[in-house]
Amino acid sequence: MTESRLQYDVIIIGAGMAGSTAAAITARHGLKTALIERGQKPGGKNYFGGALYTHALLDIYPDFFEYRPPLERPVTESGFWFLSNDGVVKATVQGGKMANEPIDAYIALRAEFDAWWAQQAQQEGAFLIPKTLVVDVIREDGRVIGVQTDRPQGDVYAPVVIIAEGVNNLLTQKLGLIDHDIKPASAALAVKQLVSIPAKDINARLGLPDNEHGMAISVIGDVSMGMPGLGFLYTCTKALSLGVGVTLDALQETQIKPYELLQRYLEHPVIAPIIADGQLMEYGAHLIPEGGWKDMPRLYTDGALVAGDAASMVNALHWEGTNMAIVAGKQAALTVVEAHEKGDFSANTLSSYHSRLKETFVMKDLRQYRKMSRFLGTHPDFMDIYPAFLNDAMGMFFTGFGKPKRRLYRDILRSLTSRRPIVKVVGDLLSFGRAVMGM
Amino acid sequence: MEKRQEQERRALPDVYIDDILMSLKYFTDEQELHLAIIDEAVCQACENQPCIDFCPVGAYRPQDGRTVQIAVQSCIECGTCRVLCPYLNVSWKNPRGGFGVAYKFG
Amino acid sequence: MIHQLVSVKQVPDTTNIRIDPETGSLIRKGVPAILNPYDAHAVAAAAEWKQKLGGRITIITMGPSAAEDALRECIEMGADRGILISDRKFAGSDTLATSYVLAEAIRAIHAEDPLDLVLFGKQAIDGDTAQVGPGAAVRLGWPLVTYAVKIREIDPDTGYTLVERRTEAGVEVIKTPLPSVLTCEKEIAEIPYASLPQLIASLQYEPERWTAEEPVAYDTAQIGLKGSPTWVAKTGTPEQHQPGETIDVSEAGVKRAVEDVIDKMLANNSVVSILEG
Amino acid sequence: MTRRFWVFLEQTSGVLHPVAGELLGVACRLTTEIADELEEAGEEAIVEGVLVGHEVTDLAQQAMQFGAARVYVVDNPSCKHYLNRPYTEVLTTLVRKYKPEVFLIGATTLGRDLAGAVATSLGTGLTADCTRLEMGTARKSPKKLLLATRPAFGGNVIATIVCDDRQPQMATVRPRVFDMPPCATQVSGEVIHETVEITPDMLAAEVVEVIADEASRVDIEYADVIVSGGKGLGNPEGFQLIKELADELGGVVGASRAAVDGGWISYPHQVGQTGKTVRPKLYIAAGISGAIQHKVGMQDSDFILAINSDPNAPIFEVATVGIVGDLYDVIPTMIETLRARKGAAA
Repeated sequence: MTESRLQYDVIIIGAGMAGSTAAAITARHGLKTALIERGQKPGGKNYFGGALYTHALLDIYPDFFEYRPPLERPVTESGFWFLSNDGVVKATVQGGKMANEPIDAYIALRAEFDAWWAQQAQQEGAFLIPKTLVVDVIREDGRVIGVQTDRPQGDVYAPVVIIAEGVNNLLTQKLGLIDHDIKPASAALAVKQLVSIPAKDINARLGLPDNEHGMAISVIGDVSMGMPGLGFLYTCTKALSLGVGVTLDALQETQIKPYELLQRYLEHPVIAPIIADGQLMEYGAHLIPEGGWKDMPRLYTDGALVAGDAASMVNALHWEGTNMAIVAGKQAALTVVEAHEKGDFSANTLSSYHSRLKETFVMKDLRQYRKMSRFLGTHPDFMDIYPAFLNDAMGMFFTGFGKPKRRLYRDILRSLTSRRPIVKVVGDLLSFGRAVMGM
Repeated sequence: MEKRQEQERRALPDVYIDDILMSLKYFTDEQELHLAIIDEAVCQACENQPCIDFCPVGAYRPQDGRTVQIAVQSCIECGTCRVLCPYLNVSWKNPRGGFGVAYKFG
Repeated sequence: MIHQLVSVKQVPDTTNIRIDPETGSLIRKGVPAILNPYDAHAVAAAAEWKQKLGGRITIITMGPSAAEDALRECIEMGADRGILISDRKFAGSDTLATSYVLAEAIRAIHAEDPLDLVLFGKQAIDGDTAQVGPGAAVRLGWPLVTYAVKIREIDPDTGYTLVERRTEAGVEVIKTPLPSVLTCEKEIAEIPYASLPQLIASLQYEPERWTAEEPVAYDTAQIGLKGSPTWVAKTGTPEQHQPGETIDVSEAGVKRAVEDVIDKMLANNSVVSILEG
Repeated sequence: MTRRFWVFLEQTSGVLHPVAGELLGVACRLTTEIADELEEAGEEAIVEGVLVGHEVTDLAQQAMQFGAARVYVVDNPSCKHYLNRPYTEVLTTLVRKYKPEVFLIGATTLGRDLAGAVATSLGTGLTADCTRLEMGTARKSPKKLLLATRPAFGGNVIATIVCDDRQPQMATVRPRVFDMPPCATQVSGEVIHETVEITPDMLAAEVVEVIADEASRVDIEYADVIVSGGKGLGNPEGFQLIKELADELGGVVGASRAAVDGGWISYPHQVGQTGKTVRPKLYIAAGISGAIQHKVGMQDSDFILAINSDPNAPIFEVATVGIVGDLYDVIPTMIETLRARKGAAA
């Protein structure tokens, strides 16, 4: 075949947050960029809670809000709901810093947002190739020089490839950047239902003044049935996103069907009235890499870089992942631009990706929280006992009228110690603190 | 994991997953299956067959006693089975470009 | 070498359409616009025959600018030329006006590069009317074969094609002269998986745009609302039925539930008449 | 002046399609809905049938039993088997001659092939697959018009469509949407023979072979008992159980679109907006969630039994009786119970 081969300056695999960001930056710097996406459209394979973080979006497009991005509500109230089996203690924050413009986070739906985000990269000059799966990289003398797709005559060449393939990082594994597949202990499965509810009902049920106010809630306790995991609730404009994420090893052990766990959450006496008469718009599930620091692959090799979920860039405690992906995508792209300037795509040159990332919150946070997933794995009661106790305690406190208060406090304490010896409680708190601080 | 009984937990409801899956859009590949059991005998010998429970779309189904079948067309490509199969007995790859689940909202 | 034309439509994917409970109108969000599936298979059939006999495939579609994506998808499958017939003046066209617009376009293309075969999907999934293909055939004065499930043969030398069509009675094999108009079922051909260069070419393809004036000067009395004898007087949502009673197996037990239901069935006059009759 | 309401009398091999009777019933009802206008204007309305074929004149009698006051017969050897162009020519010619106000055609494979061509030839409006027809006022029309209601967007929306400035107002209606009218024993009516010239160029397309096809022969539209399966069967093999129950009840097997799309069973079994409309005496829906597009195809059945393990499945909204449970428990028990009862009765 004498046809000229498909040659680009850079190939980016996966048009998610990391990939489309990287594509926008490389194209902006004049590189001939191919962005390859396996879905019908960017976003078609993506499923998240969730919220996007303004700081990261504005960093890529300073006038982001003027492009009319497809966002749902801004997050004006955020916090925790601690569920017992029939009640809730809410600890949320609104007003104050939450109300400062620009609002720090916006709720979004990925199918629509990612398609738009990729369009911005196309506007910068990147060439989007959808409906195409990259099955392997092409190597020459050990260097990556292109990718092989699943289409006939499907080889594409570039001196450097950014892999943003997502959590199922098979290419990253094939490249030998990590020597093992995801481990059950370091990934969570999140299942979610998007339930359509009229905006005015959402506002009335959740106490939101209008459609320009929204909530991002982490739900702890009864929702995960004792497994290390969290529930969540996000307000879209005319729908609610409700889901549960639990670690894979716990799921395996308990033999609980994820969709039954989710349904149980939706039927919780506190949640059910919020979604009453709602219509299921979409159900889905996705893995979340929670290994963080310890499951991070090597981030570069000769001719290739890895970013986003594929590189385990997720902070499970803070529900952060998309912003890390954006930052990493940008840094990977800048590294590629630099490599093109030098005309050198060796691991040595690309190693600056790692040092660039170290200067960002991504590496700092991932390092700080490196012990968190282990903590939750070894302290399953944290998800169960304390929320139940909290509900009990608050319940007693506010119904204890006509009771000697000394007895009330004693009852409350007993409610805790009957669940867990006080020594262990102190130990839990200490190790939680250490895990958060990264000590 | 230690199970605590002192607080009565609400039971898990029965869920009919196929009805829930009606909310999903798929581009079904009629020509190629992206998911397969490597060795059926391994599944038959598998004690717990956890895949029947952990798959979030219930794509793994018991068939005639101890055989396990995959309803590939309902797969949403999450990867859980690849990671959790105790015998790594699942041949897992992504569907061909353009095929498989296509989230409308995400 | 044959010249085939496929007329396609971009439609909302009706498989998951929902109604806004507040406004009673269709929710467009989350409902992607797709190439009408029957049309996609018609294009696939044309691509198969282009492979066998050589030649060209022209695609036409009438619709808004976004319908360019539908044309690109046809190019991806192997079509050579895509024409978007788009003009505000076409808005409100019913099936009669639409068949006029398409037939005139087909006539113009035929005059420039004679056609052998014109393909339509059997119907569009949004309207399900199945009228535009037959309408266009009548206007062109060309033979029509609806519900085609297989093209057995196209012989440009003798000028005939053999087509199988499905009816209630079975499969009819029709011999019809070229050019003929076919409306196609999905079985007519499998959607091909394009090569990467083909896919890339389709992504970069810029469809031609035709308006109500150029290159065909349409008679404004026959297009848009003016050219459409039918109009929608009102829309609504289907009536809700009164639900009957349900028996829960987990409470009643399978045996009881089944016995109960059979008793209820037998208490119904029309059911008992057939079960015991 | 006479206001003519026409019905196309579809026949194959000398057998009248039941939809013709159903439409004659509808046409008769439509004429009663304009009784006030007729009286005021001193006009009359008449229901007439059009019969095309070869040696089919006998069928005119049947049409009269269902309410046709006059039947136009075009008997031509070229029309023995249906072909689009000669039939279009015949109907177009007759319409131009007699100028009917309303023209109804069954939405069968044949009728749908024909109606679009006839309407286009006449330059008039056609509403396909109507589920409701009535005469009423719309816009500024001085006379009552045909209000044709049909589902769209997969059954999620119903739209009422009118055609006010051209005639005839044409509509197609699927079999079983309307009741068969009572069949009169004593009829009087007129048969008018018409000749329409069929030129050889109209016969350019010809049927060279007919292959009777098992898949096409599934006749669920007129079955008394239908047992349908959906995605809830879990796998294609589930249809064996459905078939077993259908056999036990003397019925046929139907399916939801999801099951057909999944390739579990062939398209002729499909019930719903894009499949067939059915009105059996007994309809059993097993493992079918009840998407709107399915419900519109079966909700007028006399007795609907839904079996589904999800108590919230929309199918229960149209069911006469519902069983919430696993169909793989329920159906075998049902087969067993039916057999036991039959045994006891015998």
